[in-house]
Amino acid sequence: MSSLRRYFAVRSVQTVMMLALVMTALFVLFRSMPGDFTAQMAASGANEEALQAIREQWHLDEPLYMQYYHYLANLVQGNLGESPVYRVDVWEFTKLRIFNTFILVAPAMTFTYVIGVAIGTVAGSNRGSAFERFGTVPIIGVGSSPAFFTAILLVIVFAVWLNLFPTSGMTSPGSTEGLAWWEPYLTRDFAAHYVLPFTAVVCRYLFIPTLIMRNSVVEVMGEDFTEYYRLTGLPTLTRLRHIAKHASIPVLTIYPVSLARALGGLVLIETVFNWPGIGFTLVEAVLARDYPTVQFVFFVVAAFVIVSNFVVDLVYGVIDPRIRLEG
Amino acid sequence: MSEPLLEVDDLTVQYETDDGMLTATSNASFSISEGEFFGLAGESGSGKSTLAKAIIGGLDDNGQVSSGTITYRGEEIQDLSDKELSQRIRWKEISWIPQGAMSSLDPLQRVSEQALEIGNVHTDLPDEEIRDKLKETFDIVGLQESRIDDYPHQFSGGMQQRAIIALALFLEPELVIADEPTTALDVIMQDQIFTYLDRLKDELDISLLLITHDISVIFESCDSVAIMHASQIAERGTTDAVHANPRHPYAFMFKEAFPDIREPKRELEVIEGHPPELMGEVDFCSFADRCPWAAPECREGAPPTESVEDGDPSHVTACVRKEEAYEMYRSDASPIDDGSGAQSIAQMGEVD
Amino acid sequence: MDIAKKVSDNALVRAISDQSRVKNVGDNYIVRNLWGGIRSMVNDRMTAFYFGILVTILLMGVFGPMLAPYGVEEIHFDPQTGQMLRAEPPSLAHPLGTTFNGYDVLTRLLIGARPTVLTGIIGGGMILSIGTAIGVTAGYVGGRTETLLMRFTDFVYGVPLIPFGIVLITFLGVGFIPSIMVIGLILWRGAARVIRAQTLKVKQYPFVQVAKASGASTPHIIFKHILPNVAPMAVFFLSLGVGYAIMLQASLTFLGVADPFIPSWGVMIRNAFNSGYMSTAWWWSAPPGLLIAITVLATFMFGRGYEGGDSETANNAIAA
Amino acid sequence: MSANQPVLEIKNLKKYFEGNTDIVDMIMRREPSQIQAVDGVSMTLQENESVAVIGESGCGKSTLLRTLIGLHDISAGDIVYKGTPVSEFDKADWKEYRRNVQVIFQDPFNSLNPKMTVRESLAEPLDIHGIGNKEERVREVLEQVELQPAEKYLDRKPTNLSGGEKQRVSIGRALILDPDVILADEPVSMLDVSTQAAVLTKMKELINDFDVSMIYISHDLSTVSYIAETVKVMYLGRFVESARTKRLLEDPKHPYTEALVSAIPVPDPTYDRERTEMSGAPRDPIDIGEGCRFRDRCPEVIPPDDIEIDQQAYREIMSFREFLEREEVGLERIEKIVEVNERSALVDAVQREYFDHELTGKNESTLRSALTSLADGNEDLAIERLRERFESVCETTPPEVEAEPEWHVACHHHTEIDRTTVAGGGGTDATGDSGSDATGSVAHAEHQ
Repeated sequence: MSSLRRYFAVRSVQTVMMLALVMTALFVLFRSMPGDFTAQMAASGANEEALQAIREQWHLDEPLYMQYYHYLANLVQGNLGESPVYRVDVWEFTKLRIFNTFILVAPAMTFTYVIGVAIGTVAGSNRGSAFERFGTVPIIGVGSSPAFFTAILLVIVFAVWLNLFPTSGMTSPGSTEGLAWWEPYLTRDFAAHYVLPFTAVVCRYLFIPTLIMRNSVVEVMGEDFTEYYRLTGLPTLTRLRHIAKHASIPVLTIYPVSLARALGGLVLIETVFNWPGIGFTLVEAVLARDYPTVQFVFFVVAAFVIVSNFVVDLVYGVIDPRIRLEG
Repeated sequence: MSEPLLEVDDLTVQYETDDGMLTATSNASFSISEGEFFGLAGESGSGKSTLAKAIIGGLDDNGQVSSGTITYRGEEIQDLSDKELSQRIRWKEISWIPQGAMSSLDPLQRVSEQALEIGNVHTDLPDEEIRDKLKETFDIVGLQESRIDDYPHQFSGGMQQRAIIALALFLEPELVIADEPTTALDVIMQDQIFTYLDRLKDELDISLLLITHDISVIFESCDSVAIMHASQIAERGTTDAVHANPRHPYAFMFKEAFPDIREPKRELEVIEGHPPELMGEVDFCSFADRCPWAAPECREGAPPTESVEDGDPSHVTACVRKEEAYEMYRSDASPIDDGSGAQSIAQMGEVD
Repeated sequence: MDIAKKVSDNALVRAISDQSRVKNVGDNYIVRNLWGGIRSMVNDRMTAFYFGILVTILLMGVFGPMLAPYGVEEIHFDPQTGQMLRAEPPSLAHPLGTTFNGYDVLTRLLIGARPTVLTGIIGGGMILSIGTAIGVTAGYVGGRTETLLMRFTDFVYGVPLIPFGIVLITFLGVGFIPSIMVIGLILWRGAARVIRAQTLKVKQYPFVQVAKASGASTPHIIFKHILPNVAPMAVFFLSLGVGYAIMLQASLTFLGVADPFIPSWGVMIRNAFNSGYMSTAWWWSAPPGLLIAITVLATFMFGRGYEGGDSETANNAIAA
Repeated sequence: MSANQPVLEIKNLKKYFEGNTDIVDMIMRREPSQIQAVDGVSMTLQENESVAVIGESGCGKSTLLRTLIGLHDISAGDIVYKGTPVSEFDKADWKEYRRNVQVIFQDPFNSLNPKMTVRESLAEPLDIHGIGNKEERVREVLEQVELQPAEKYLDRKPTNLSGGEKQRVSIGRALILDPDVILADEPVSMLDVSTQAAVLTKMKELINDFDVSMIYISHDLSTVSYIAETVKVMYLGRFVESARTKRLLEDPKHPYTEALVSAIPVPDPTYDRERTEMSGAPRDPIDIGEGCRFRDRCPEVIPPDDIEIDQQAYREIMSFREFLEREEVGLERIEKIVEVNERSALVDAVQREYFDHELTGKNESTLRSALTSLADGNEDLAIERLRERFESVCETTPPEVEAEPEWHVACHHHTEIDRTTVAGGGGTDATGDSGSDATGSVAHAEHQ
């Protein structure tokens, strides 16, 4: 087996194992809830019919290992059952919300990384300059504010005081009636609602790629091969390209990790902006004790992190020939 | 050996530090002729690497040539900009073999890719020809031609060092500067690499500036040598002359500090202390504090560089007590207590 | 100064000082080295500046409640009209104005410093101790233990913190301490990774090998050689951990899964937001928000003083 | 073992490591590969004796040293300390052993804990072994390693010491428990030459003045020759030659020792040194099999008796087959290099690429037919054809010989065995009559 293929194989197996682990952990977590699974939900007002549906869906009358088996089987088949609170299919209920979150987080984080990498490169390659020493402080400062606080400030300044954007929601009330599910996303109204949450995500996470890029550029600039490139007389641009390639490896590794953080942090931003995404849903579901939904949303978030880690590992393997050997 | 290819004249290089100007080389002069192998020897901290880096414009940002000139083929190059050096001097004329090949090769690039980039910058040759040239040099340094497309990590340490030597040679420069090219390697690998470097002298008519702490390889492979101590060149001349008639106390003590497997039980010379860090102008002999024969005048001014009267006009030393010190060293029995040591001194006497 | 004391009072350090049989805590070489490290950092003017901020916040936590001009639940009325001072802008009597409920904002801010500082210390302490314990164990013991611990760390890296916090708090019950515990139980992951790497490096050093070869016990090597040499890293993570804990506790508070009756800065912002006076009564929500941001920024910038050119460490910390 | 019992005796010591295994290996239940770092090493160390072990990096000398100080478990064989084998040590024996066997490492910059002062570093071994009177002993040792006055050094941290000073503190730390044996791992290789001599001189004094025995590990024969009375040459986990220093330098027998000796530069421009002919680097010590470890680099590898072939041409054939066997030259790779894919042209091209020396007669035709099989894509057949004709005794039989009490060499050039019986048979037990393991310096037959 070639080293690259072997590396991919190892990573695939590890990823599948990790996913299985997450599924199991979730099972254990929700089965070890204080009190009976259904009792918790009954307490929050689910009616007997709903509880019966839950019992059937999760095979709660069977032994634990059978529950586990059915749980896995259901999850793998995408059969998630019904939310006892909303009385709708969990998948039907969450799929659009998952989409709403991704349409916010993916462009925002990508934009964050592009800008951050650019600033970090400038800062790192001018080490000791005023920009490097003080220019990143505001970025870190904004990143040090709790995400909800940044979001609130944005609302106050741009929505309330300056009245440039709507304060919350994804679309104006009533504006989506009669439209196909995808049509609202193409409206100006959506775009206006999109700006502030997007900015909040960027503000909150910009320091991550900026600092990491700065650090790795500084480090790569100090490597012997950088000096060797200079002495061989390669033009500055070519040299910068090589430096960027090396320096981008750590940024790339951190990308899925910060996506995970962004998904977590989005709970706050979505709450402030009433953005109908999974973070918002999660808080609602937890407060309503809608465990099937919580469990699934949680799995989606964790699986997303694991899978993006896997994708990055693959890219990493292609970029850096050394990594394949480590297996 | 015809006209000088490279002339370093009265060169002083300093680094700006928090504590002031640190002098790395002070008023150093030497020249390298076409086809000549020139060795620059000294301990760590002697300034030998700084000197070499100044030639190819590789000083760190806080380093600068404070005074003196570096002349390559009649043109002063010490003030050329980085861009001019890249366009006209680097790799076309002067190439560089760094100390740590393992860290100097870009781990993300195949060796051939790195060569193509260098070749495309400095020549108009088509890619195929550049690859052919690299293959040829791979052959010269004893690597399989097929391996030019390997990544650096696929090579062993010794092979990486050869690959980087091949990269220094494949555009056929006039002068190669090698900064401790074998320090990280085992003796066998070192010997193979010098075998190849020696072969170059015959095959490519190339000049070499070899920087090393190991004077034995200089004595074996170089035509001329300069011995540096703490920024100053203590002694310079042909290897034969410096080996036979060293006059600077640092030169002969340094030489005697090296073990020679022909005389395994010879007592080795010990030089007390370590090279000082020098701030500002060095207007004294930098070896004075470590020299057993130092006199007050050694600290009163930088010693002038003067000829050694041994029939070799290029053999010079910078010591105010050169003959006296050497006499005392020879008559002082302490470092020479068995037959072998005395024998080597006796040999020197003969040449004298 | 106070930070140094705090560090030297740390349980780990105490364990070590028993070991090395010294007369004076100041002579203990771990304390000495930590102290020396902080002193050399404070020599850098910027680091000293952030250090100063941290000390100020800490003093606020200690003395804030004593300095507070009014009682925490004291409702203020207009002396003339007798009406409740509902979200009044700053005045001489109330330099930072009042809240919707007629409370004095400055008083709440000063009193709220203590839970915030407490959050930092408990959260940071948990991150430091769990991270160091797992990192040093994995790095030093190696083998299957290491694989297991590091796979577990990878796993924890996949856990989205705030969602997990929300879920877990439904187990532990809503409260102040649970909200900090949740943070400590997750955020040790960055520290563990870096400290393991550092331990692996130190373990390879000849001085450790020599000590082993001359018969040193494992506790001896860990306390005398490994810990002192990973200590700078640990302090770095302690510093960052304090910042993250404060920030995340405030976030959980904001979401309503921490105790809303402990008047921390996070609770202040939440109350301001929920009252709907957010945009008008900026004097109510902005000061606690800014104080949190400044505290977190100061811990971060102070921690960077330890960075020492190792970007791997910094990266793991940034993405903790 | 009578009156002059050796201090340390190493008996057929082996240290194997498991190669890396990943999850795919585990699923496919593959056996982890064995790295044979130290593979059957025997030696004795008498009181006051200094023995050097030399070899290139990766030859296993550092693993040997680490095994000797108990940092690695022993895979097989034993170490006997003053009559008691390590395998029978109880806790008290270990403590005694660790007190009496001390080590000095190569890297002065990391040999001392940067957080500890000189006093603390020196007192550490005393602490460990619960010895009082620390201050006095520390000062005494500082004097012995010529770091004086003691006050000047006691409270310094390593960052305020020069390389030479650090290494002296390391020596002091090794001496402070008054040990019987010092194991030194290239203690001067990272020092400047002016300091190197001082440290070497100090180490030599130790042996004479303090009743210490020493095993000195190095890759550099020239410094070794200054210290050690006996030199053992190590190659890929085994000793290939062992002799008194002077004799080894003057008359090296094993081709590898010859190469090592001839690779050392001589500081004399008038001296014309004969350079080593050896090429390449040592392979990884994984699944090396029986036979001489040095066979893939040996400039004097022995052809079968019944064929007549030039040494260099033979070397090329051997190396080529090694490449094939280690899958370093696949057909795919060859096609890429020579850029032809027509069969006969390919055969020519490969021959041009890998063979510089002329072959004749049956040698030539065997090679051509092997290359043709290779061009057909049948690597195994190519290997088989080459092996059939060219297999060397060096591949099939572990070299083993005991020449004189003070000189051992493991090379078929120096054995008396009848090679004709071995060459074809391969499996013939040729070691049966070649001397027992009495002193065992180079014995590594593993025919149990």
